[in-house]
Amino acid sequence: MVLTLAVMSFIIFVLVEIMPGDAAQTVLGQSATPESLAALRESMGLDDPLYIRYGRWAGAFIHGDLGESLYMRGVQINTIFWRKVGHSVILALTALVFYVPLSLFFGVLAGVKAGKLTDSIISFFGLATMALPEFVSGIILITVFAIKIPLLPITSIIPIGETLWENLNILVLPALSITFVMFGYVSRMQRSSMITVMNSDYIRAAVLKGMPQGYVIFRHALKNALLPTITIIGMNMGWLFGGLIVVETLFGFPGLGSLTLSAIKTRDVPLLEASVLFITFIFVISTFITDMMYAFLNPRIRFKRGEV
Amino acid sequence: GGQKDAEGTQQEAEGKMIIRIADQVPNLITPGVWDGQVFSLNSSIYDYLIEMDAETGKLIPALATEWSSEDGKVWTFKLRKGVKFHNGTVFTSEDVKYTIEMTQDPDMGHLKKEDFAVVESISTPDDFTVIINLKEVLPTFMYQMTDYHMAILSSEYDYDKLGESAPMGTGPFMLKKLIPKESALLVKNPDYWQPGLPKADELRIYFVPDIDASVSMLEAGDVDIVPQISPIIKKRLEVSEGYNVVSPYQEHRYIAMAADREPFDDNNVRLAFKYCMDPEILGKACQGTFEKDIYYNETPLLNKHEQYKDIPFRGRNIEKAKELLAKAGYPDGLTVKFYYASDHPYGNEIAQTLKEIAAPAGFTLDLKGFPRDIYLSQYWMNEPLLLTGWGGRTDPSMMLTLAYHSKGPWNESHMNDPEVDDLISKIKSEIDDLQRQKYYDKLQEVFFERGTVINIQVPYLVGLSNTVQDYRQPVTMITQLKYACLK
Amino acid sequence: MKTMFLLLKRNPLAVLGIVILFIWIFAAFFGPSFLSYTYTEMDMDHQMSLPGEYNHLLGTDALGRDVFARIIYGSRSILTVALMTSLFSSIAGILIGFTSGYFGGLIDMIFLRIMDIVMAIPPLVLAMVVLGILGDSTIFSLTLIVSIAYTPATARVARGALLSCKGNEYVDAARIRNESHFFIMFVEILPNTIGPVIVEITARFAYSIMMIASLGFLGVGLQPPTPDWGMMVIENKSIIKTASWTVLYPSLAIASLVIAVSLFSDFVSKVMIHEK
Amino acid sequence: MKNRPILEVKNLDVVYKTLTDEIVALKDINLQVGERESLGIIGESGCGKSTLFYAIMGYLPSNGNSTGEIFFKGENLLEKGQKEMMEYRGNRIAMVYQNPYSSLNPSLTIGYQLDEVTMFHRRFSRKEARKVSIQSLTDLHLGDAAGIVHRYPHQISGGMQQRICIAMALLCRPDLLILDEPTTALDVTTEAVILDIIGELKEKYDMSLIYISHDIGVVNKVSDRIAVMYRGEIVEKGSQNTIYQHPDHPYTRALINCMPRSGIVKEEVRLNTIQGYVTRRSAAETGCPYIARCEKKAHDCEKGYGLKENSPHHFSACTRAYAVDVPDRERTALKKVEENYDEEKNILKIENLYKYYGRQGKKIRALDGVTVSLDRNNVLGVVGESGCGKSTMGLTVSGLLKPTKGKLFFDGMDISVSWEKRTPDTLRGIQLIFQNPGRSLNPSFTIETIIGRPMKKLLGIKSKVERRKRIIAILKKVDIGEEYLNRKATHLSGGEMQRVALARAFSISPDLLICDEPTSALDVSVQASVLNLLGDLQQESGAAYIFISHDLNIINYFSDYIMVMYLGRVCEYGRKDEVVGPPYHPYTEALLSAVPDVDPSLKKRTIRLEGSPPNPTKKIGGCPFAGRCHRQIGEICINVPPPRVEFSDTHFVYCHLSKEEMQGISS
Ligand SMILES: Nc1ncnc2c1ncn2[C@@H]1O[C@H](COP(=O)(O)OP(=O)(O)OP(=O)(O)O)[C@@H](O)[C@H]1O
Ligand SMILES: Nc1ncnc2c1ncn2[C@@H]1O[C@H](COP(=O)(O)OP(=O)(O)OP(=O)(O)O)[C@@H](O)[C@H]1O
Ligand SMILES: [Mg+2]
Ligand SMILES: [Mg+2]
Repeated sequence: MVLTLAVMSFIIFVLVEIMPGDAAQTVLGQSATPESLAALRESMGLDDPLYIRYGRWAGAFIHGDLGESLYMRGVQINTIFWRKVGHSVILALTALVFYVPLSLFFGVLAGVKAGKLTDSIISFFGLATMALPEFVSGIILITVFAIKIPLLPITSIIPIGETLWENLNILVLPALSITFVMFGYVSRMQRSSMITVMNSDYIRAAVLKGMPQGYVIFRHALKNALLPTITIIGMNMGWLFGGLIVVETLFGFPGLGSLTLSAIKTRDVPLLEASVLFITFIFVISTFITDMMYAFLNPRIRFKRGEV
Repeated sequence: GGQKDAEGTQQEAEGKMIIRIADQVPNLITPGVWDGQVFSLNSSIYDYLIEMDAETGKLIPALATEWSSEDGKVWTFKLRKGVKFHNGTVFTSEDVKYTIEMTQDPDMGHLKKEDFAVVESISTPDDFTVIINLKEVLPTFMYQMTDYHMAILSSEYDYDKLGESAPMGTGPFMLKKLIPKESALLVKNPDYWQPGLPKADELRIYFVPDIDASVSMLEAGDVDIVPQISPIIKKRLEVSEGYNVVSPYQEHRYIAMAADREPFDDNNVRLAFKYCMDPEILGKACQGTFEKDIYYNETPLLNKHEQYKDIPFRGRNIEKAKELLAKAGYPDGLTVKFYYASDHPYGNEIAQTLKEIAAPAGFTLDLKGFPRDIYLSQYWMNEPLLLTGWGGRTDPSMMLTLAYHSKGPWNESHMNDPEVDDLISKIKSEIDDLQRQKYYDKLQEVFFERGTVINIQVPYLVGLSNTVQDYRQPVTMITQLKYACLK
Repeated sequence: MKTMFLLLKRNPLAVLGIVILFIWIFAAFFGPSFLSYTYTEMDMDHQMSLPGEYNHLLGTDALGRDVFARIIYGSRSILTVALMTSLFSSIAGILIGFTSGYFGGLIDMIFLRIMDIVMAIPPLVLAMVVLGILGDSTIFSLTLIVSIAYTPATARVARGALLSCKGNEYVDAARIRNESHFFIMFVEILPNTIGPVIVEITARFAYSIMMIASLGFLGVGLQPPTPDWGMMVIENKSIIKTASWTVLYPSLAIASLVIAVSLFSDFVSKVMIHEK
Repeated sequence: MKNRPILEVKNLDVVYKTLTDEIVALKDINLQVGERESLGIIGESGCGKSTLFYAIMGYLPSNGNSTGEIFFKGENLLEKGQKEMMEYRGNRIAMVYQNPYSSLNPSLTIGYQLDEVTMFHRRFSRKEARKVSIQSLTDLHLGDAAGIVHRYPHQISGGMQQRICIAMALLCRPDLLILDEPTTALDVTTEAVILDIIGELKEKYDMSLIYISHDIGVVNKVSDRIAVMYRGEIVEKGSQNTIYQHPDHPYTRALINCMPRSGIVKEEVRLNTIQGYVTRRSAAETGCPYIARCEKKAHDCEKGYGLKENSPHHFSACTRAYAVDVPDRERTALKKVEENYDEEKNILKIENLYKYYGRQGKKIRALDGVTVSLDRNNVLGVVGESGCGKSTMGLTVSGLLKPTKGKLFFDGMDISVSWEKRTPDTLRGIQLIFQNPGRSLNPSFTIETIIGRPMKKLLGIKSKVERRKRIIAILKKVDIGEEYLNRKATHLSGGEMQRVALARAFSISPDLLICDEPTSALDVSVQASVLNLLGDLQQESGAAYIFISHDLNIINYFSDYIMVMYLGRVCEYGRKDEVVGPPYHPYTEALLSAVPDVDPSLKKRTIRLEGSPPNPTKKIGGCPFAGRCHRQIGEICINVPPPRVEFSDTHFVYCHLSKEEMQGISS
């Protein structure tokens, strides 16, 4: 994992290096002259060779210092970063709370009723939500729940002087648009694994042991059918935490996604490093947790080492 | 709108007037090194020596109460007394000196370095007088002090370290809280030198990168002011009640045709391109309506500048354009890449319209729109055909030196015309107004004949909730929020 | 072939998907010749006119361009890019996944690690960085980026498919004939993995449509005036309240195409299962 | 019928709707099972055996539809809803399936899966249920029952899993137990143990039993009466002895005759075959289902076809099994060709071969010092339980695996390297036939490519025309018509595929053919024809065979020499008559006793081999078989490697027993 992060951090440095433009350019914008650019680059330390910059950054990073933003001079990334991370974590968890039970429930339902009308309706609905890019479904949600029926705030701005906790309603629409995207994906996944499991020999055996249908579904099928879905949910965790660029931009949500986006736009390498590494970290961690969950639900893996 | 009103009264009940603004740009505030866009924050924290009247365009005293120069070389500024910085230090001539000297700081890359290179020396005979000696005659020098980069800084404050996290000036509002990339809270400066100002008690500025989200906030009553909206949003706001879209000033959109690159090195091609123009269509594309007198000319000047010479529009003439192209050796037309910043207001509208109207004459425009940062770093100044946005300048000469003198730092169209150079220097140093206007007239004729620029002027647009009064923003682009208030 | 028809008869949704898909393909090929407007033509007197008014079937946008014409023309670029990305990412994915799975060991480990890293970067971030490097959002560069972003996933599928075939004895039989690795991978194994790979390709097809649209949303999509559907939504999303048709119809177009492709892909996987 | 019927199936029809047409899976089935009676049902794959029992359980696939009546203790099960059926399933009728591993839920403990049965049907508390579960495991001779309940299915061996499934089925003391091929997936030795236990339990619990299998030998071991199914119909039913001794239906007779059994060897008689294979039956079809494959068919076969009681308790749909108007097909013997002496006789020599899988520290000793040699034109049969290293030996010889230690000589040449380093001639000379023909032929190639490719690659025949000529010739030899040239392998039946695989191997005239269980995936009737073909081809080409199988009957039928393997080592080697008759290695003895016999009169004592072979990752000092050996003589077996005891030039055994002791073992 450390290796992954190290490689990743270096790749980011290199990529931003070959990207045209740099932080100095974005700071100075159109008024930039070669001279002013050079001066600013020097004061930002952009003149040093890549490996020195990387070394400097990495050295500080190891000590927990995320460095200073290039674009916002004098601003320590540590002072702004964790706030946005916190927001994104809350948003991600809200979204999880929305979409996981929903898509699992409907996925299981569709799987059990495979081929029936219920299944077709759920599947089609899942497809339809999946087919809309986030910004389209987001716009639809805004139009319906914020403009036509003014129930929820249109944008997810935290009023000055307040915290996210006092404004939980701003989470709803972004979380719902994530739910839109994920619902179809996860429920379809769940449906197909449910079908596979329901057609398996051991389910047949359980039914022919005289177990009632509901019991068979919940005790025998579900645990096994959840396995692939859990993997899918886990694999998307990284995306959920940091890849929400589109949703966050659309709603003006002050989270990691929009921070990452602005870091790219301003070539703010240390900020981009912090964001992407955090996302990668989440990705790696959630993969790890997924594996653990997988093992917990799947004894075949749990006892892979040792035992019998 | 209704929701907003309810909140407005609520604020009234608290007895505070709070103006809320959604700004698109992230906070970047160190004076001198920002790309001039985040005005609500800076122009509220800092003050300038001279202000411009938003209505009349006249210069009015601010931190300087008087300014004068006999010969255009030695300038004397008398400073206002009793002004304090937010941290309590008294504003003196040292601070002005410091601010101007900062432009030449080699470590900083100050954006006004070029303009202030003419400063020979600065002396401060007393705490409230500054004398500036220039190297050459420059009758328009005082205009430089209205520039948004020239916010007056305290000589005793460490801007290098604190400029981004705790910016400080003498301005009408003081920064109370800043959450980078999210929001800023400014409160009234109780000791502001201008009696009765600022009118508002608090400014709340949200940094919202997506313009649609900002406008949605306006519509939902979450903010009162959204600067820099795009024309398409203007159309959106115009159809509903409760908002105003104001355009405090005009900006340039220059189409720069590089004078030293194929195909525009041939004036026939430039002329052919000019003959394709249709101000009416361009105006409609940008604005939905057409106001002929403001929108179009072929010189670097704004039509609104008093120096502008009203040369009649040459008229759209495709036949003529084709003829000129043929003469230049392109009887079958030609393909050129057209570079522009796609995320800049009017960029897409102008680019797409140009493509459409230039096509019949044989110009095939290959549109290349990029995010502004990429456009500026990669293509600007390098490509033969560009669309660039320029803010208006208080005095047209400022623009001429920068962008049309052969040695101008931002000579994007690679203009290299001795006559133009000559006229520009004459304009710069001529003290006599009448004589200067003659040079201006001549210059504009030259541009009409063989210039490298097509100048489409577009309104800078600000969306306001209609409770906002006295939103003032002159062509210096500095928002004078101290005047603004809520009904 | 006959079973295909019978399967179709049983799956009205698949029929729907295929019909929509055909409509779009037809529209892309022949649509423009039936139109009275081009996609750039500006009807400056009728900006944002309602659908049906002034001879504009689906209305016009803020620049007075015919929405219907733009949607029809737009089917070309979107089908091209989506097709190319799914093709590129599958070719690259197959090459990488096959090499990785076939040789196993260290190569496999390195490839997997690299793919993990690429997958850990949010695809949009990756795309924006790479687009920044390439400089220009052309159909080609977009294709390249979306392909890069999707290659790891495809590679994993291809690798999985290869591994499930690799154990088959016909591979052993080929080995002890001393066939080249290339022959075994691409002549012996590839045709047999085509099932899951095709399903993956069709799924990618839908995803790339969405990703290109999202890139447009972030301002790095195709160049205007290309009538890209995602870009049409984005260009006009500000006026959704006043001229909803400018957003609605392109969104519907995206959704209908993605749904059609997904239904088709479901159908393909059904056929694949049936073939077995 | 001796007893009151407990189950009565009347006029049962089952139809499956598929995409293209309707398949008649069962047609007009009439069956009774009496109390305490055991009924065996035999038939080839696809005859509808499983369908019959899903119909009884009321659990047909969703596209299946049944009509008729099924009375269980007087109640018509077909009229019951799913809810009511719950009362019967697992409680009064229980079922055991072919594949124990896939019928146990992988994510629940064994105990949980056992307990729930009694908790539901008997409303036992968790504690009571657990007690009963452990008891029932103990009844099945599972040691450490209390420990097993905490394990998960993947943690126990296949044989144990199947015993657990049986225990589960018996928890509620059902009146009827249905076993659907419960031992097909298991080793012969395990199979023998399970069959033994089933017989024992039947007596103990007084229940009725239905035993489904395609192997008449297995059915004979446990059933009183036998019903023969063919393409959805019961074509013959009667007592065990009648069916074996005097089958009335030509299908029954053919089926019995195509099984290799003790006493039959290829030099003496070729196996009977049934041409063609079981096809699906469409709704339009009427009359005799067997007519397409019947040897004894006559012009009036359609007339009067239908199940009749021809003699007491013996029903048959046809009585032409021994009809004389159509003579029996002659079953010629395979005459061994004269040996060719101008060449070196020996073709393969394996010297002290070791093959380890896995990494250091967790090595799996798949081959642990095997020495054997094989002459031209001879067949070496290799038997042993699953996992004893048979395939590994084959793969090492073929070059797919590189030996860890030891030497291989092919035709005098050292070939102890993997395929990359072998000469094209060696690669050509050694060919492999795999167990699963479906997986050994590339499904996306045509038959022509499949056979042509090795010709091009190893014989260097560049001309397509030439290749095609040869392909047609070789296809003809394996009885496949020219019209198959452009077909894909997936469109062939299992038997056809295996014949194509043979054609591919023989197209380049190999000197040594390794057959790794070439027939165990095939139906008995097809197995016979493939075995015959293998024999013919060998005779013709003079190639030597390594013939791997776990079925001693087949080995005995087909080989010249037999090698018995256990845990990567050789137990016994010799000419086949030397190996199958005493003196034996105790393991050979156990294997022989476990082989189910087709002839029900040949009752023999089964030696129950408990447990499974030891973990191959552990190094074993003594005799690997010691732990399970019924003739173990003490510590020496565990600690000292067994010596090689030679009985003749060609016959030796590795065992601590003395020559005399071994000779004393009677058959
Ligand atoms: N769900 C189904 N749909 C269509 N046809 C089916 C279905 N299940 C079984 N069949 C067909 O019905 C026939 C009988 O199948 P069944 O499984 O009962 O045979 P079997 O005798 O048990 O075979 P095996 O020995 O292979 O288990 C076969 O031809 C089979 O292909
Ligand atoms: N590729 C492999 N990696 C690790 N262990 C293996 C591998 N192949 C086989 N083994 C192990 O080696 C031992 C011998 O396996 P092999 O397949 O040769 O047995 P077999 O006698 O052919 O069994 P079967 O009758 O089941 O085919 C077994 O314990 C098996 O688990
Ligand atoms: Mg069966
Ligand atoms: Mg084997």
